Amino acid sequence: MKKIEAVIQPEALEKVKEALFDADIYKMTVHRVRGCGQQRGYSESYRGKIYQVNLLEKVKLEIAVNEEFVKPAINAIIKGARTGNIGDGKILVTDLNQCVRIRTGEEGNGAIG
Amino acid sequence: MKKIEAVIQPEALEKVKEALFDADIYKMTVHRVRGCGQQRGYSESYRGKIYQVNLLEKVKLEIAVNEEFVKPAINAIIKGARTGNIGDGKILVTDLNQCVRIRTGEEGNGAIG
Amino acid sequence: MKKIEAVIQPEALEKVKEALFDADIYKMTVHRVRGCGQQRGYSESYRGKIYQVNLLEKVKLEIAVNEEFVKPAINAIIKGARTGNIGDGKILVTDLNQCVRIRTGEEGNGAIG
Amino acid sequence: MKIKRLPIIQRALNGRLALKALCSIILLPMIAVAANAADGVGAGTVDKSVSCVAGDVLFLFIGAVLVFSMHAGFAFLELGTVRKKNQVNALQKILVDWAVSTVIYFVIGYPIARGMDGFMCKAGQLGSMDGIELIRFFFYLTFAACIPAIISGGIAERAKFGPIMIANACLVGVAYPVLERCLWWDPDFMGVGKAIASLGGGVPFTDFAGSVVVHSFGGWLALPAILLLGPRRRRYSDGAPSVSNIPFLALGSWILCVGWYGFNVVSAASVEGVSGLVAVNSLMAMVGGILASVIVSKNDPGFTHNGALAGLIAICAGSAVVHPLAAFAIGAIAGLIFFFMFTIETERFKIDDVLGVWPLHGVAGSWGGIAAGIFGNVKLFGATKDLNFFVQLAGTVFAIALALVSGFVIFGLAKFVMGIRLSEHDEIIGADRAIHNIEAYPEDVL
Amino acid sequence: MKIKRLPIIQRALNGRLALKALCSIILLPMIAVAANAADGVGAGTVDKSVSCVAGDVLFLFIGAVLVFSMHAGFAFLELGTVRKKNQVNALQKILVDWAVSTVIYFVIGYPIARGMDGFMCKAGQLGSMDGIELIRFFFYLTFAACIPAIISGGIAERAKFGPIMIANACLVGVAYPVLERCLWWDPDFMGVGKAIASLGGGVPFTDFAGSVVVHSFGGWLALPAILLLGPRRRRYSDGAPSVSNIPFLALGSWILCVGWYGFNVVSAASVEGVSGLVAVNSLMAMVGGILASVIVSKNDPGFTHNGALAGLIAICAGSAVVHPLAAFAIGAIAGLIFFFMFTIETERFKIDDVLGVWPLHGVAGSWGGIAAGIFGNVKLFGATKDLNFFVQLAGTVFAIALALVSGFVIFGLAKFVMGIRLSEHDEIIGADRAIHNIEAYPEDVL
Amino acid sequence: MKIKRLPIIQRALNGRLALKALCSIILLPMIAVAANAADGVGAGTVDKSVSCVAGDVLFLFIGAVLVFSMHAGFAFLELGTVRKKNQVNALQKILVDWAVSTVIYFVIGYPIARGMDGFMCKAGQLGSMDGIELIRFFFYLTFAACIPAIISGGIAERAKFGPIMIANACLVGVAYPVLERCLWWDPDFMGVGKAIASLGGGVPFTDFAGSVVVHSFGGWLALPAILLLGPRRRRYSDGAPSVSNIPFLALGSWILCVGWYGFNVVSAASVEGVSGLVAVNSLMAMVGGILASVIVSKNDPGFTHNGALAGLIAICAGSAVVHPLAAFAIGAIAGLIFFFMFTIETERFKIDDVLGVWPLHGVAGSWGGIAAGIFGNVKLFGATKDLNFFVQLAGTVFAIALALVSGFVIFGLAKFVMGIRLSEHDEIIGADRAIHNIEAYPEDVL
Ligand SMILES: Nc1ncnc2c1ncn2[C@@H]1O[C@H](COP(=O)(O)OP(=O)(O)O)[C@@H](O)[C@H]1O
Ligand SMILES: Nc1ncnc2c1ncn2[C@@H]1O[C@H](COP(=O)(O)OP(=O)(O)O)[C@@H](O)[C@H]1O
Ligand SMILES: Nc1ncnc2c1ncn2[C@@H]1O[C@H](COP(=O)(O)OP(=O)(O)O)[C@@H](O)[C@H]1O
Repeated sequence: MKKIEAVIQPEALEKVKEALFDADIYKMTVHRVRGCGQQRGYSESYRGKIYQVNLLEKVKLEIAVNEEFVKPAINAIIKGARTGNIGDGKILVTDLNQCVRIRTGEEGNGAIG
Repeated sequence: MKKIEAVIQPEALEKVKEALFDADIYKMTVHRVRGCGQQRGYSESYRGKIYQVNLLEKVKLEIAVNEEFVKPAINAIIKGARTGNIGDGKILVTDLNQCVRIRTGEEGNGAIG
Repeated sequence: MKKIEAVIQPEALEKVKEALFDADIYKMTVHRVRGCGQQRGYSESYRGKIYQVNLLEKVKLEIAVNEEFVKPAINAIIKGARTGNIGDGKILVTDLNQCVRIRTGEEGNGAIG
Repeated sequence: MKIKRLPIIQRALNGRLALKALCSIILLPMIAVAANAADGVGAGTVDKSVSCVAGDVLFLFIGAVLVFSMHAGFAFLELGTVRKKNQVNALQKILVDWAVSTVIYFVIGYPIARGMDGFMCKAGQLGSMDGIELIRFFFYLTFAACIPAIISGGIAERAKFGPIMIANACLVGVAYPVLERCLWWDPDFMGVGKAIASLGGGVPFTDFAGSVVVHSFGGWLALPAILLLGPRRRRYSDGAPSVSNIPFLALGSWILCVGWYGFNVVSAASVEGVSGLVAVNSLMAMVGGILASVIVSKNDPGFTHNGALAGLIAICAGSAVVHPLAAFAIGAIAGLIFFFMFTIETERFKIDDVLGVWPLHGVAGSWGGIAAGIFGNVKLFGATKDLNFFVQLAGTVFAIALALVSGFVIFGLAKFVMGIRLSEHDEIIGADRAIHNIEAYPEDVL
Repeated sequence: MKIKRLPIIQRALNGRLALKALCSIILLPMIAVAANAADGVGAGTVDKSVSCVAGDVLFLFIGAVLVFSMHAGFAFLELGTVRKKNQVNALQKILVDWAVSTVIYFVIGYPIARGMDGFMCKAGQLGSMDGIELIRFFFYLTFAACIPAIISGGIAERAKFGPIMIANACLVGVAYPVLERCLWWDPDFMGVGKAIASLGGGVPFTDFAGSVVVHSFGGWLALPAILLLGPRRRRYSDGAPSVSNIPFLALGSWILCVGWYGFNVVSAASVEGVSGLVAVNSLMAMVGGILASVIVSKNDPGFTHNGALAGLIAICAGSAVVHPLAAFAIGAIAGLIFFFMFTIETERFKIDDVLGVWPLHGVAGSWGGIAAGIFGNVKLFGATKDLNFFVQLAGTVFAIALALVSGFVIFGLAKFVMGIRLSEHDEIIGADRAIHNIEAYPEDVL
Repeated sequence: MKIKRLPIIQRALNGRLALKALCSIILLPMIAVAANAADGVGAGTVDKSVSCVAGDVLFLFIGAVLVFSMHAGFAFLELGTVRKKNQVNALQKILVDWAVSTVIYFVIGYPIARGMDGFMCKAGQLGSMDGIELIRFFFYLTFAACIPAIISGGIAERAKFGPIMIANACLVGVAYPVLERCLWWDPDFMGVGKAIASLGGGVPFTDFAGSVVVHSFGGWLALPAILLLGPRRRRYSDGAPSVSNIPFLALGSWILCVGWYGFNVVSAASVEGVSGLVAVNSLMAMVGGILASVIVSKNDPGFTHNGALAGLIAICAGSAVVHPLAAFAIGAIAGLIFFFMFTIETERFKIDDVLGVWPLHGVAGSWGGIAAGIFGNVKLFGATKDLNFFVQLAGTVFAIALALVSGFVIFGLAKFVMGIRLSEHDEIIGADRAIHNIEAYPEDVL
């Protein structure tokens, strides 16, 4: 089992969700986050005081999947989120030791979906 | 060392916290997130425009623990969060390589609690 | 590749960012979270009803790095976040299997920065 | 005021409303007016010069606008005090209750209160000489509509929309006008006013701007509703705060405070009666309420902003009579009353009165009625005239009794016939999603 | 009113404004006034006693303050309805449009509307006898400035700031005053009023407080602007909600509702004309709008709070004439109009009218103008006098036609010359960051 | 006005207040009034017919309500400008300062200002003939209470609650009334008014509605407080934005703008003096302030909404005198003053004036006082009468001097005796939690 984490542009969320649904991936957890990367920030000003905003609004998805879904999930995310512009985001994959469905207590591969 | 991540219903947070405290687990980090799973979303409407909400409010806990606390933590979470209804949530467990207490620089098992 | 997660005081964010930039680490994702640990909570009251707040405002950073940056990243975070007071926070490190840059599809070590 | 009975309206109301509220809402008036217009003639007796009337109309107009604006205050005070998932519901309740109150008070409430047959005459008559009667209706409507607005704050976050609205309509249409008539307009009505006054050797019951008639009645009406509903889910098992937005709460309180000067000062009803004393008494009572609350509550914003209201509520009755320093004392005590009674009510007796409308409007309002009997004393407290303590007490008790009876009957019936409480599921997801199908900050859904 | 032409002003305006707006803003008046002060003498004819004038000044003052406050209502109604990233922009548009409207209406708009040469005389004259004319200017300015405020709601979230501001200035400075003069002040002006009245045998066109002159005109002006702009990015491909803050939306609606009583009642323009009928008709129409909306929209807060406004918009025209029950019907129908027309406009025809200003101000306003011709009937509907349906229809159509022509010409020119739409990038990041360099809740940036 | 000394009050105030504020708050007035009621008789001289007085009472009442509402504006302007963790504190400060100001101004401030012995007579006298004096007290209280409200904005986010409140009470109770008396009511008082007028050959100092007496004084009082407090932690080392909520900021500004028409127009103090010129001058100055700010600040919402206020502040002094175009210029320059002086103050000199009250009220107010001497010129600028530049300058400088002296003495004493700054820990967690034990949006705690 793997955990996929993807940071994307907020604008892209709708499309990424669709692409994931198309790939039969229906479960995910979504965070509003702020990110800093190659994409330049911008400056704002209030009554003459200028301040730099270098943490930009992003959305982060977390998806726990069985191995066979890793590739499809990554592809779906890329499909929904790629615009070719800096700031499109990043996908990270980590190992998952265990997964438990709280409602049933079910564990492992079966619990993930 | 393991990292336990649990997505639960916001309603359940209070009880889960209590159950964890009862299990001598006092440290955690909590996120407000939105989740999508078996639980159906709902539709809202504003001035005639209907839109689907399929990302529901959830709370995510992150708990870093030493091995011997993994089972108790999972049990505590289940105890506090289970209602038997769809949407109760999920628990994920991953390996943790290292843990550092910023205040002291302490590392490893001792730093976790 | 490793994923570093650090929970710090909101006050410390500015300094931690600076310290990371100084260590040539420019990419990160930031969450507003709430944390519970050794640091005592506080109580608030509204019209006579007292309630305990034991989840305190914190900021969590996530940074994916190649191995050689793990130590510098941890040091930078400590440098920026340590005040010596309870509540300074914690750093967790986990293995990262894979990293994909959405914009280019690039994978692995090269995609991380 | 030329008065005409309009049987068509009555029949139409009975026959159709149940079936096709919407259609009748639109068609009915057309028919009714048409049927009626043909035969209405003759103006009322004119007892003031035109320019005087203009002055009074303007005066009442200013009052009506100020008190109408207070309803926005009710809306935001409730919105700020309830949890985020019930904010839209607070707004909708206040607005729709206002609308329903207008209709019912126009059709039956005001005629009952004033002992006349109604407004169903030609606009020509309504508009020229009798414009004063129309604006008076508007002004007193702004008081009548406080009844559901007060109740709304007590039963927030768990009540059904329609059943409560219907119950409120009955209260504004019948119960409140009866009280209004007994205590304000017609001492002979059912003999109540006379009986009360007889306790004080003929000194009449005085409630200048409605401490008793409006606030106390509203607050004591809310109590049965709150008891019949029961506390919100987990209100007494959970440690979570149940207030969402102090700035909106404060905004509501500010709007109420500002509008209140219309409530009190314009209650003179005629521009010649405008009185600096009433204005300054209102001010002093408000300030008394603020200071007492801020001290006793240790600077709690909820108590302080409500303390201002407590002071204003308590001074309504005696504001034309008592000395400004007495007004200060009345307000300060009202602030304390709210502080202690709210705590006792909601924490000791576990009566889940969300905004605290019973201690605020009910108890502080009753205190206001009685306080006028204490401080309304020329010799001792420098009042402008002497009021009678027992008369004030009796009038206050009468209002409480009527409130409790009407409240238990009407909300009891509503509970029995329609149910007045949201389902558990609806309460969990919040009234906003359950009833209005939307949240207060829709973009937050991601 | 003593009138003086001031050629210096005109020349100065032409010559400098384009180049150095700021300098001229400050220096110009000094020069102009100085140049002028030397030779102005002679007071206007005085036709009222001083104390009467004081009464009227006070009356218009109250009206001006109330309607001025409505502009805060416009700001918050829009702020609540747009997405968070365009909230600051909503605030800035309303405030700056107000300022620009004041200047242009002072300099040319009001003089055109009233057929006089302008205000460029000595303050001594302006202030003493003629203070009434100044406060009248203020009062009617509050109406004129509604034009950009109405348009603003339709074109929100994607329009450029400067070009729209300039287009609005033309509308407030010329188009609106021409309409105002034709339909309100001067039946002989270009023969329009006379021609319209001739359709009804001389019964003049009646628009007491501006259903047609203000609201309908504003709403129909917005339509071309909206069409020329096109819908917001993804408005019709995305499932996301596009409303950010129901409490602020409701606050805006409440402020508008309260201020509206100034809009309608003070339209009598003289304190002797103050009328309880106008106040209660406004009330009844508002309530009709609320009730119809709440029923038909299934308790939707957006429709309900706008329904109140629809009722108030529709009653402006006939509020001094129709029966209160007719007012109720007019308001209820206006509520339905808004509900259905908004849905048809934005969902069927995919015209992205953000706040729904065309159905709200345009269609409900037109309905108000026509409705006065239907319900303004003494025999059938108990009105205070008879209006003529065809006259009302013709006046309404005239306003629509003028609005469409002016709107397409002026916004068309603006689009052609300057461009009126934000770049895609700016629209994505939001007008707040793009134009104002700040977000509504700056602390949220972390 | 019948006047009676009331030694009991004085003694009571001295003896008890320190020990048991709360008890005395409630008991004191009762005793005092009782003690006093017995012997008070005799009405003041009546110099107006009853109906005239009613008109004036109504007029002052309208003004008092409008200016009272401005205090809500102060609250929300500050709430929106400070960081989220200090929003509740902003609300509480304004409300409690209002209450304290009322008490102190009633007991000593107003009597000092007007040179009379106080209000401790029977309500009968207060209410009937002398109601006008009471409402006048209320109206001028709304001005006096601006002093702490202005200061509050400058010292936000780091000041202690109690000590500042006590210092404010001294200012409202003594310092401000002395200035008010010198410049408004009594040219003979300490010879100040006469001395100033002598500079201009007897032309008296003119400050119609308080540019100098209220705003400039308040702004220059704030400066010592700000300097004695020092900047907020990290204000000059951190890159974070320090403004939380533009919509509330704008709401505050709107409320202030609307109420301001009461501030200026009702300063005529008698309905016969109501003037369209004052209203339109206020309007033009506000608009000038908006336009100058929006241009020079590149459409910044903070500057624009404060620019409107700068214009209104600057026009108070000369609004009954200058020509509307001069008013526009005065307002526009005030807008620029705020822009440049705020930047110089807070960025160059690193004086952490949170809302910018010194440049806004202090400098723009002083500009207003002086500008009246420039534009108050019949020949050159078409004013209604000639004012004298040097007189205006001298009056303005006198107010500044008095402000600086009182400010340094009183806040200096407060700092020395009680300390005026929150601990570092309290400043970090925010005044809301530290002082009020609650946050502005309590549900956000999870
Ligand atoms: N190494 C990393 N660790 C954590 N988050 C990252 C990392 N790299 C990128 N991100 C997240 O992805 C977002 C987009 O990355 P960015 O570098 O701007 O664009 P791109 O990936 O297209 O080069 C960042 O704002 C940040 O939230
Ligand atoms: N595979 C997954 N990956 C990420 N989050 C998940 C996954 N499965 C469940 N979740 C989270 O858990 C929540 C509850 O899951 P759901 O499927 O609705 O209920 P249940 O687990 O009872 O079947 C979801 O809203 C989502 O936030
Ligand atoms: N074992 C843990 N699991 C998850 N989060 C933790 C853990 N330990 C600490 N944290 C996070 O770090 C924050 C600071 O920890 P705390 O114990 O208060 O201080 P310190 O680390 O200085 O002893 C907590 O509020 C919590 O968010």
